[in-house]
Amino acid sequence: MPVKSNYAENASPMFRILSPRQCEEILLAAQEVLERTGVTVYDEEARDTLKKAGCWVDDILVRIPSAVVDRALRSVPKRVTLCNSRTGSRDVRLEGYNAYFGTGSDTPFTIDPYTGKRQRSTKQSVSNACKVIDALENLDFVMSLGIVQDVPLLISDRHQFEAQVLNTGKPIVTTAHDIYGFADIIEMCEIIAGGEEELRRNPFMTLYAEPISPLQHAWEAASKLILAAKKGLPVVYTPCVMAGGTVPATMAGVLTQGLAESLSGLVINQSTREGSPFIMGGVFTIMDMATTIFSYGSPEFNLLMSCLADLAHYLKIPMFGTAGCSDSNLVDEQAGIEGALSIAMTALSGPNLNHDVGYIEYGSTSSLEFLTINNDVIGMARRLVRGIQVNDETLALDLIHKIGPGGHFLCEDHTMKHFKTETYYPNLIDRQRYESWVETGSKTLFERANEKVKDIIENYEPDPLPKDIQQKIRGIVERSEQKIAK
Amino acid sequence: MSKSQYVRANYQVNATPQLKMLSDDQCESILNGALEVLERTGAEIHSQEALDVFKKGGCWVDGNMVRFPSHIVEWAIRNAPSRIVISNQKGERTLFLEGQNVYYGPGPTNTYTIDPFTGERRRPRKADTVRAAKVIDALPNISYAMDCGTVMDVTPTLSDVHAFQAMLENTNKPIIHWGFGIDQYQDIIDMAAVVAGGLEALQQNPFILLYSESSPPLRHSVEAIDKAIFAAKNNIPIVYTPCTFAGGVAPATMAATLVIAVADSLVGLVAGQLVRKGSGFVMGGLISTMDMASTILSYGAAELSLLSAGLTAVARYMKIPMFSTGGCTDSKVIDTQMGLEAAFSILIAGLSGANLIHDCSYMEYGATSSLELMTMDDEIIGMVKRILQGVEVDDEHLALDVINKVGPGGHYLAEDHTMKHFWGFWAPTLINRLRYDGWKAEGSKPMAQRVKEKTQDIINNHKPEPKSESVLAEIQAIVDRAEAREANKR
Amino acid sequence: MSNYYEELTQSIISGQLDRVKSLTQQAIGAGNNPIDIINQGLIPGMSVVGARFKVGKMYVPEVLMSARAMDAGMQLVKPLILSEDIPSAGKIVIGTVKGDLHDIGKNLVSMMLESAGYTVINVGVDAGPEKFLQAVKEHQPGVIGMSALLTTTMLSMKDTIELLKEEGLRDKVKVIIGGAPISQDFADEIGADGFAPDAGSAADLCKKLLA
Amino acid sequence: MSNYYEELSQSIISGQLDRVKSLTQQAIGAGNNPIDIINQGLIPGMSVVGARFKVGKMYVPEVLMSARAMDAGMQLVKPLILSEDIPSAGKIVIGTVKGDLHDIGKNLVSMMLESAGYTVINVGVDAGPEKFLQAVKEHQPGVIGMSALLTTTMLSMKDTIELLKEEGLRDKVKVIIGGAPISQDFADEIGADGFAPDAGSAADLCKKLLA
Repeated sequence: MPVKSNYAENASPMFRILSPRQCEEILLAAQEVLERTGVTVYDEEARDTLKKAGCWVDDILVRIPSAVVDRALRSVPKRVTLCNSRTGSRDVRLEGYNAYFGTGSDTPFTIDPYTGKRQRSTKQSVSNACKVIDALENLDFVMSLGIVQDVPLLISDRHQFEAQVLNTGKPIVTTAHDIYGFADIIEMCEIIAGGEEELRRNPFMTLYAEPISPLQHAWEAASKLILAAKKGLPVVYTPCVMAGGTVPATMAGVLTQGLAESLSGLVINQSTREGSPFIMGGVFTIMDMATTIFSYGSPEFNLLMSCLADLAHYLKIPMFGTAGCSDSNLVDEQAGIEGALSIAMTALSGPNLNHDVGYIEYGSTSSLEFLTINNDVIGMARRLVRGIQVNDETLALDLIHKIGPGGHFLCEDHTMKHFKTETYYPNLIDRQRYESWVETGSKTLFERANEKVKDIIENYEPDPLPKDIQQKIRGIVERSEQKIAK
Repeated sequence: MSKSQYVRANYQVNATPQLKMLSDDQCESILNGALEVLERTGAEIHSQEALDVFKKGGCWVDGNMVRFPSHIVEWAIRNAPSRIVISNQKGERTLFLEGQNVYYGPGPTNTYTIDPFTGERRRPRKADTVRAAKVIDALPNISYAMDCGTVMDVTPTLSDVHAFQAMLENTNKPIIHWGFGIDQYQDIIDMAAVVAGGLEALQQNPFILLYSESSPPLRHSVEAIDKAIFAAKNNIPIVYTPCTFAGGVAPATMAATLVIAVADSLVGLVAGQLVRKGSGFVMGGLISTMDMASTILSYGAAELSLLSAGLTAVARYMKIPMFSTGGCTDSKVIDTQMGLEAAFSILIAGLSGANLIHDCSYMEYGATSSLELMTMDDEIIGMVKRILQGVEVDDEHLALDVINKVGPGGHYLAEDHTMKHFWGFWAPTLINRLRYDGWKAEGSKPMAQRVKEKTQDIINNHKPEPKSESVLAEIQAIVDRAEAREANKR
Repeated sequence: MSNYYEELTQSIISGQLDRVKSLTQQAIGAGNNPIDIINQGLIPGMSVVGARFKVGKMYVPEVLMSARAMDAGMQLVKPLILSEDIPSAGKIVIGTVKGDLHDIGKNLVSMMLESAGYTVINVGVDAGPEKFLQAVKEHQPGVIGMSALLTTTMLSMKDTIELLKEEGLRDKVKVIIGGAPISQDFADEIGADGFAPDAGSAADLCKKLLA
Repeated sequence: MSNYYEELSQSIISGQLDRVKSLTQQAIGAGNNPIDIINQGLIPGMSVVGARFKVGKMYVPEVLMSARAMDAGMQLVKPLILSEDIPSAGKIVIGTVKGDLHDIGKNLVSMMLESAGYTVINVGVDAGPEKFLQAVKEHQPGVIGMSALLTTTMLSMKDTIELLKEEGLRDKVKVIIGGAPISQDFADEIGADGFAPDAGSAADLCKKLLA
């Protein structure tokens, strides 16, 4: 067999929107924004830290010289690993072009799979969601898929975390109202991990925080960045910007200002403690100028997400992306279209930690059916990204010769060996013949998804946490309840 | 000095997104694989005329088995034009099949169609192709016509001729059309020549592409290969498209499936080039996987997109225009599956840079056509075209001065810069972004309902630019001539 | 004599600031009644804009360009009228609630209200019950509007309503609320007078409440 | 004494050709009745495979691997039995109709029928009415199956049925049809006995017709 030389292979499809020079141009522009325009920081400790790091602080306005940004870019780790809380297995490696998918957290509403009604999310709905996520093979991490609202709202973040960690072992990206909530959640995680150091070495949780666009770091956000750095725990910092509203209407302007917001968060984080794990985010989209919504389904949203992934790869910072979501008010054809476009683009671009799978209604409502459907779409996208292997075994010229014109390959060992790995078999996507489909009840994809969701809720049991640990977590939740009661 | 007054040196930009499924080396490997198969294994050819052409051209003919020396195939690849320009029916040059220009359109020959008014799944009639042509004519992102179903309420062997007449009468967009055999192809060319103002005008400025389909693996029926020869003789470009599915008529590995598809396409190419050097040839492509549970040829699988993008890469490597597939689904109803499968394949086919992407009307793994799906696809194509435009990075678009003016905590809604540029946001027509309460107030319509209403509205109200009475009469005369001929045959 | 009203209206609709300025100037020069210039020239233009926006025929930036043009016209006419004669659809106090820095939704509502002819007093972000109370006392608005993006901060809306009750001002002013986590249910629960799901409907809501 | 039947069935299900061969050899060597080997070892395995395929628990290549293993077992047992004693579910003639070179669907049906225990006579592609007639005369099958992929070629199915009528053989044989453009309506229209939408149901259909 001949040996090939100088043979370049696309082991997976190569997909880029921005060239490296375009990435550099946007980075430089973002640095110019930080040095010239600056950001407002509403947390005093953060301002002090920034001042010490060499930033120009004038009341709450902080301007960041480029050298300070450069230093933060050098010190931030280019990889973060998240593990399973039950097994400790390091499943989610946020590095390079690895793309993992999970849900989002901040939907006030959810669709009840039993009644079909849109209702406020509850602790039970979040528990159900986490079970479903735990059961789906293409979902890699968890966000609550709803804001728990049937508990005292000021400490709902503790309840929300409890509901999540009891019902899934997958890594959790958690929200917290403020650093006090965050501290309680960290305490819960340390109990589960078996100590502060154990959690730091093998984190199964990362905190989610976001600046307020344009160019503002609220007290909650900045203080979370600092606490995460002090604790040595990873933090996701993700500007949510809308072109024409909180950022310029041009895509390059969106990327520039959004990146400036991320980088200023990075500087707060790295100035507190160099080398602390940081995951750069961004939900970058347009404001729909007819309805004023923050669009979760527009083509610009997909385009910007892929561009941001190019930037994150250029900067070598792990990236928090967005996919599998829709502006549609129900799970219909539009939801299918928008979910598929965003998942395909995301899988091709390779941002690392991709959230909001299962969002409908421009992020106001969650749907477990949509989540379950997107589990299949992620499977399709992953098949696409595995690409085409070209070698003697896969070219199969001898087999083609053996079968010759007019034959078929169904009965060949080669087929038997490869058909399952070369082809992705979805769970819910229907490929029956028409007659069989009619025979099995002429069900739409949504109906099949609804059945599967109910089946998981009723019959699937995630790995439980040990009883004593469950009790300790309960204790922390109750403690916070007592605090606000006073 | 304002930054915009200097030029950037060494500034390389991606003017559009860049998707490369296969490296050039991989493309060459697949092409070499196909050349080896053609030289070693060969193809079974069921037409005497084609066998003669191949023999005369230097191929090795043994009975109906033909083996193709690689140099002849490579000669054919070199001689095939790298660009073909297709006009609309008014003679305006419309489809530039070259480079990575992308055009979308519907598909042919479904055996059922969904009536957009009654929802009934039934056999297609001539009136359905009339409706299809109107919808095609009205939709801005559908760039050419195909028949959207085999018309079954006419003389069976003239369903192609009748469908062509229905399309000529109801749209002025370019047409890609099939035919049962050479007689029908002649009818079609004659009708097209009437519209174009003569055969020569049609040849110089074709608005039709003929369509032929072989039976993989490596088998070419009389109809398939004779059509390739007929097209070359008449100097009308042809789409030659084997329908190759992994695990069934090709090995289960993607690379081998590409090898068979390329080899089968090249058989058609060699036939055409031997008849007339430089005759227009578009390489096909329906390429997917056989679902091993239901045995269907999947129109929604990830592998359809994967293989189509792979085949497009090889076509591009050979500099031959490419006919690919997208906008189709295995779903039997208008549902979420239809939306997601159509979107997935439209996106990947677009990113792959295939010139003609067909089947934006195929549901139920191709058995049934749906005008509603075509209408929905038109919207998806709009979204994907926005993605294909990519991102501009320059001072105007970086907008640093605007960012500085607005500063922390402000907003951009009332800026001139926003007013100037927000028009670049893609504007949805069927995609709905109303807030929940507004959507409810408008009747809580799912997209399927909005699609149905738009499709019905087009059929009821769209008036395609009519052709002259004399042209229509001449076309009718050709249809009558064909009817007489077929009656004689029986 | 041309009264310029039709042209003014058209220029408002197309958002041509300079043209509105020069037409208003000409209308004043030609001796038209300043109040007529507002009521028959400027306001009809904005009414068309509002109606078009509602049915999706105009987009937000266009509406704001029209509003800007209208404002420029108003600035020229205002000095000629006694301030109590200046037509206003009503006064509205608006702000984002305590603990919340999210600005854009509230600003959008504010601009939509202004363009519908209301006088808007914007109390900014992070506005606690006292801030709203003070504004009510100072400006005596017909409506106060509160915005919140977070489920935690939305609770503060209730506090504002309670404080207004305590001060005996609750029946003097209508309270409307909005923002991502807000719904009609929540408005009913805390005793607000109305909920507006978006900026366009906020103006309609105010019109209804002040009718 | 082990009779190997259970293991044989399992090996058929998992499609292990070599294992089926050696187990069949051993079962023969151990003195089992050859017909029992078929009826209690080989066929039960294939029945499980057929059932699993139907509910989507097995895929086509796996079914065909099982069929191949079964066939290997049969080849070892057959010489030991009088040919008329060899269990067969029945004889079926199958082909793609005149003008049609599409092979794969017909071949798939053919393999599914074989794996269900039928003896299949495959007359290939481009088979006109005469070819089917001749096969019927020669093999006296219980069923003939015709496949077509094109709307033009499907018309030839009717010609075959007419020819069988003319020859007085129509009531001696059941006619089933299939292929992409075929439907139950069309089967009724041309007077066929049945329509099978896919390869799996073709076997079921034959079973029903031959019962």
